Amino acid sequence: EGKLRVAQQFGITYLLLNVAQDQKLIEKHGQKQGVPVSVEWVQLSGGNAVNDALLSGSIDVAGAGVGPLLTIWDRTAGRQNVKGVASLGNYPYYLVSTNPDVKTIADFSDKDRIALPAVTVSVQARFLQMAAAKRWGTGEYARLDRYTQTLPHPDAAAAVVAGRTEINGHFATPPFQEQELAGNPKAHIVLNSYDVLGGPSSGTVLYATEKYVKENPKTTRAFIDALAEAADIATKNPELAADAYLRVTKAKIDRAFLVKILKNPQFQYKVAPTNTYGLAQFLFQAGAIKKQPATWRDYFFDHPALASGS
Amino acid sequence: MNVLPFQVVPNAPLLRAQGVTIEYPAAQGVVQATHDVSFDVWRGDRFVLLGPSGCGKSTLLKAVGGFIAPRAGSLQLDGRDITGPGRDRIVVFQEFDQLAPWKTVRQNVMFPLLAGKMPKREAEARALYWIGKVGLSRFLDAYPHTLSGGMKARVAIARALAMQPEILLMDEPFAALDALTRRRMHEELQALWEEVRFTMLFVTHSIEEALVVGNRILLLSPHPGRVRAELNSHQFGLHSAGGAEFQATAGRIHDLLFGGGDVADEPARAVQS
Amino acid sequence: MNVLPFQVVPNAPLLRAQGVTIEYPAAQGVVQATHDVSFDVWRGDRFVLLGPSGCGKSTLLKAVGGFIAPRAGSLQLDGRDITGPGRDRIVVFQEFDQLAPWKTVRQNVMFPLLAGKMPKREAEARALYWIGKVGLSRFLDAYPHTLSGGMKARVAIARALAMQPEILLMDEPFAALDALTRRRMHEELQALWEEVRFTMLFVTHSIEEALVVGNRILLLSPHPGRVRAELNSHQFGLHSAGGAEFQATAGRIHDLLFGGGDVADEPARAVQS
Amino acid sequence: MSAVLRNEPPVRPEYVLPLLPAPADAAPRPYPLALRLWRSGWPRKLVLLAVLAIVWELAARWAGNDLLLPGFVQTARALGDGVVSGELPRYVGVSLWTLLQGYAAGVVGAFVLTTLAMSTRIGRDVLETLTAMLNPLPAIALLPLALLWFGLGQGSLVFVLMHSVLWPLALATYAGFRAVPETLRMAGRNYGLGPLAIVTQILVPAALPAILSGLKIGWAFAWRTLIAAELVFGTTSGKGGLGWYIYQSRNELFTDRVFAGLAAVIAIGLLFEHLVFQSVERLTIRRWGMQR
Amino acid sequence: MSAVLRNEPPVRPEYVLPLLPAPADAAPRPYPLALRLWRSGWPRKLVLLAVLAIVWELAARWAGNDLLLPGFVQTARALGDGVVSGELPRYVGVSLWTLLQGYAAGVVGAFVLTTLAMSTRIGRDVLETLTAMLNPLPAIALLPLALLWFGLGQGSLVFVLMHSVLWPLALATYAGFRAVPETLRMAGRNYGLGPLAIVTQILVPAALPAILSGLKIGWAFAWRTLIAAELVFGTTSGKGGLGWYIYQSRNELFTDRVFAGLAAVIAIGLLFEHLVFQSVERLTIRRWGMQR
Ligand SMILES: Nc1ncnc2c1ncn2[C@@H]1O[C@H](COP(=O)(O)OP(=O)(O)OP(=O)(O)O)[C@@H](O)[C@H]1O
Ligand SMILES: Nc1ncnc2c1ncn2[C@@H]1O[C@H](COP(=O)(O)OP(=O)(O)OP(=O)(O)O)[C@@H](O)[C@H]1O
Ligand SMILES: [Mg+2]
Ligand SMILES: [Mg+2]
Repeated sequence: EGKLRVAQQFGITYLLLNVAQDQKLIEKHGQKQGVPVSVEWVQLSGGNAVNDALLSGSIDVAGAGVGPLLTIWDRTAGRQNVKGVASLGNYPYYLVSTNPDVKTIADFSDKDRIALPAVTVSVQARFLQMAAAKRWGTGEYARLDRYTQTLPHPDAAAAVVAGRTEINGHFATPPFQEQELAGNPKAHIVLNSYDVLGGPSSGTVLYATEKYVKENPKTTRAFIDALAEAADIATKNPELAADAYLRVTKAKIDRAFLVKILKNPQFQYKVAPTNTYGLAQFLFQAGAIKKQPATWRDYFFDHPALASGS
Repeated sequence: MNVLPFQVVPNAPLLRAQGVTIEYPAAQGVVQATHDVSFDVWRGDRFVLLGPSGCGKSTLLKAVGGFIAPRAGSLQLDGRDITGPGRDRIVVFQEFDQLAPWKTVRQNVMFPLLAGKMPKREAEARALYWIGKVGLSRFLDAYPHTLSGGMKARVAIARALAMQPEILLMDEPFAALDALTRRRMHEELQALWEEVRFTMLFVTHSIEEALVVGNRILLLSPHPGRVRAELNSHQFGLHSAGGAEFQATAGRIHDLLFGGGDVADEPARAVQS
Repeated sequence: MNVLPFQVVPNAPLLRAQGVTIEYPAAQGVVQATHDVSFDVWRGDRFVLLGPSGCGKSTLLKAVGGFIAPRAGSLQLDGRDITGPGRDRIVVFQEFDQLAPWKTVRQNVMFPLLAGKMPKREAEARALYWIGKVGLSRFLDAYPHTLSGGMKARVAIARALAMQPEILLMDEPFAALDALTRRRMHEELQALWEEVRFTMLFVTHSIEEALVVGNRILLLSPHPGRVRAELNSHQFGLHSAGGAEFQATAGRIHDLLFGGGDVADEPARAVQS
Repeated sequence: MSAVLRNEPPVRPEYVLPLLPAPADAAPRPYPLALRLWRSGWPRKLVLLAVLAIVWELAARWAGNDLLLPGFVQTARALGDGVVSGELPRYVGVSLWTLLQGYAAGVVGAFVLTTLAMSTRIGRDVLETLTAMLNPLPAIALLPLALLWFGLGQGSLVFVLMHSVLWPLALATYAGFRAVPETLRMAGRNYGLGPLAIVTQILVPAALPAILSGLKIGWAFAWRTLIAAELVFGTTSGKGGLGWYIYQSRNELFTDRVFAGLAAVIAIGLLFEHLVFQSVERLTIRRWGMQR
Repeated sequence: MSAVLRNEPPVRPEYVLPLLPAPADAAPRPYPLALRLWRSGWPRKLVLLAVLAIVWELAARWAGNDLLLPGFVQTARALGDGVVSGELPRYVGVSLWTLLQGYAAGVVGAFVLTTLAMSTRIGRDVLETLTAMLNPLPAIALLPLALLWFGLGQGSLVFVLMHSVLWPLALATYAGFRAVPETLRMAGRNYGLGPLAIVTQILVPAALPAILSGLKIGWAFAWRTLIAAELVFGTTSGKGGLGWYIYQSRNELFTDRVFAGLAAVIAIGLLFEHLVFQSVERLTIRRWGMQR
């Protein structure tokens, strides 16, 4: 009890953690629960490093995409029993293209190269597959895979903004997608992840081992409460959240631009997971996970703040 | 530095080679370097190995040094088999690259002394003395790569002599030296021997040098080296070079080596000197 | 292989060294290897450089070979300055490591022939001939590291002779050879010279060898090498070694080199041979 | 020295022996089979590998965390599955082909650079400066360049591989060249070899020990880079290599497959070391007496 | 051969010269300052660096794509800003300290391994097998082990750095040791040096050219690994190094800062090459005539 090591990755999707850190919300809610909490913030890059750190006990709570959560939940069932602790909000992922001929995903051809953080396995790749499955039928889910290309977000964004390379599409994440749309007049949205999933959906989540949650119920609770308050702040006061983000990450991004992104009406700051079950089912159908979750609660720990999840 | 300091057995040879056959592995087969070589070296001997090029002199010397194990036969020092190299048998190799290129002349000579735990000052004094004796005082702090061939050879000689070993194994140490320098080396060697009475095994290809330097000479046949004869030369000293007996013995050795019996692998032309 | 085949000027020397001073840079200062050395070598000469160890013989030879540029003075071949090495001047170096370790004896001897675009068969035939002449026919396919010191030297000699160069530069080529092998080498050299009439610059530290092999001898003083004398020895041949005139000349050279004037850097002991 | 030594050695009678006929050089007598096998190194190394495998298995059991560190048995099973299904060999094939291209490019580049460095002073400056500058750069630094010049896929991968082979090999080769004995170099110049011939016919064989160690290092780093780079870019879906296999398995937390992929790398490394490098060593520098 | 040559050389008169006094060896006459400077290499290399910078700038302008490839000027500005703000030096300090620890660990490990390999046959098998097996492994293979043993942070980084230095250095050193001339080795054994003394007093200096090239390669790969590993092992509360700086700048699409970070790596590489490695070379192997 009282000790919490949180790993986060880079990006705006971890905004709630930044706000909680900046405003010392976890310490505050720990006090409320009667445990003094000392938090250690670790920055890692990549879901794999986060998973390894979690499994080796180097960190207690990990932040990553919904995809990795489902995978690790599937693989640790009966062992560490990793499950979700909270969501970090709903953010739309855009598939951006600079090819004027591409209006929908049906227009992709051999002339197009869609950059993904990792082909076939990243959450963006899964969304693309879901879109394909929706359009052409479940059996055709891999139809667009051959236009995809592994490339880290920053390099893909640079390529899309600058043109001049074969990369003319990118299934991105905030803030890269906004930068692309702002930086290249030809860039336009071809696909929105909300459309694929039929509404707003959680992108990034936090997860932990069963052991930690069981042994540290109060700390966990304080943590989730703190995140809920952070979500509140971000919703009501995006400027404050932007400042917190800038202070914590020491990022050099332009503040006005950041505030504009954060005010995107499609962004929803909340800790309850939203619309994750669809992805889970798809992953099961695609064979990426072996266990079929009956409901989203299978892969999230119980907590009152998550009650409204889906 | 003594081997068995109090067990000196003056009635037995110090070094005893019995039926020594040494072979090198090679791609096509083994190359026999020496075949069934036996000889005894007594304490205080200046024992010369003499024979044509490629007859296995260096090989024998390295075997005594403990670097090569004979394929057959035994090599015994003071009654015990030679199993490896040791500080009691200091070797001057035939090759020029026996000096450490990263040490100056002075450091090269001091190196084995220091390795034997001699105090630094004493080692330095001794090194200076012997470097002077070989005429390289001006090149104390020169690195080997800046020395001429003969100068490198002299450093190696100084290094060995400075050790004052009980047994000195020298492989054509004076081959690269001019007449005067070589003569000076002979004198130094003689003087040191008078003083310390070390035992020496000396390889040379010069009959005159063998007679001057040695007291006993082992003649080896051409490849593979077999014993041809063992002769005395204690009667000749530094100053006998011109004498008639000296010339006669030199001639005899020449004939033994090159005149009769087996010949070198190429038909030798008649020797007419 | 001829230098200027049709412009032979028999009235001028082939190689002309004028006031050659060669220095090596060293940490403490420059080391003068030779100082103001002048000599002329005529076509067909067997010109010997003779001098004590470290007097700059190898250095001079390397300068003629084109590997070292003199600090002062000029080195001219057929009237033109020597600017670099070339196939017209084949060098036998003093060091044992002049053989390519990755080539067998045969390949080592063939190497420079092939480098000169000689057809392979001819090169091979020539190599075999010369390897036979130096008595290594049994070791045709041996790698240098399996040869004795003298055998390595003989391979280098065979390689140079097989080239039949117009100018042969040899640095103590026979130092590691026994009396008989050395004599055989002298004979081969003589025979080849009779046939081809090449020009030879020959470094040795043996007065006898200088008299036997050379027709003209340049005596150099101890370090740094300066010209002491230039003497004729064309009157001596392979068979003169024992004669009285030979002995007298040898004695005279000995005195010139070591007897008077400047002495070596260590006070030389009286020479009493 | 004890006084006894002051005694003159005894004067012994002389003797002359009739010269025995020279024995013919024999063919090497073979050692007993068991000893020969042991000395050849294979059995010793197999024992060593077995010991390593056991240590690994024990360490894994002790850690008890097979998502992080699967044991030898589990990995072997995954490897077996991968090989049987033909999946792993296909990935290995793709990777190996890319690797060989990048390796060859690096070797050629190193050869050109060091040849220039040995022939001209400016070449030398270029080599020294470029290696010191570019060698420490990670592959990500080259990514933008690679994208601009080669686009996606094979070309970029080969470029990055070349970067990882070129510099260490050039460094090792250059050091080897500069340590070649002066006499050998002079002999080569004496025979009228031009700068290129000096390099190919004198420097390369004389520096072969250094070059071979550079080649080994380059080989290893090419693998490291390939595994890392296949993840970062150059994978169009479905056509990935071993790095992709490892990455994908890792993403899906099939750690045993990750280790199976790495085991494949190790196996290829051992094979190459023994079949290629050690054979080359035996046929060249060991045979030439340039290496013990 | 033309018939003229058949003529005997003319018989010339003999002569004997009085012996001139030996001139005293002079101190080296200094070359003119300009020539000396030029020969020292610095100005040549500076010119070279300037040329490289210009080429870079031109390439960048031609590409006209400063998100992918910022030019020299832009990078220099970003570098200047980073240095002035004190941000970059801090990152460099953190990275350098980690790097030196990992490098030292790798050097010690390589020394131990090669010493064992030179003393015992089993040590030799171990070295040959381990390098062939582990050298090609990318750092991710070590990640689980590192995390299990050292957790996140410094310890793991040092471990991974050691992995990247140890094997290439061991390979280069081992090759160097084995190429030491037999005579030198025999001389050492003759003087009664034990196995360890043989290594430290004979093999190490005699193999120094190879060891130095191994150290250079190890140094470069330590940097590469550090930049890559700092991302994976992350930072705790803002204590990141240069790798983290580069990663973060990259994520924010400040490509000029990415290149500024890389330029810092290059600058450190050049500094080390010239201040450390080349000085060591000048004071040792070049002075000893073991390298041209
Ligand atoms: N390392 C080796 N490997 C194989 N054979 C060798 C090796 N060293 C020497 N030999 C062979 O052994 C024989 C004797 O060599 P050794 O060096 O003992 O001759 P040597 O009497 O010293 O001759 P030299 O007077 O020419 O130095 C030679 O035939 C040589 O070919
Ligand atoms: N590479 C070098 N660097 C510096 N000094 C050198 C170098 N080579 C030779 N010397 C010096 O030049 C002088 C002459 O050397 P050289 O090799 O020409 O002598 P040499 O006459 O051939 O002697 P030897 O008969 O002993 O071979 C020596 O004093 C030596 O110290
Ligand atoms: Mg010998
Ligand atoms: Mg010389």
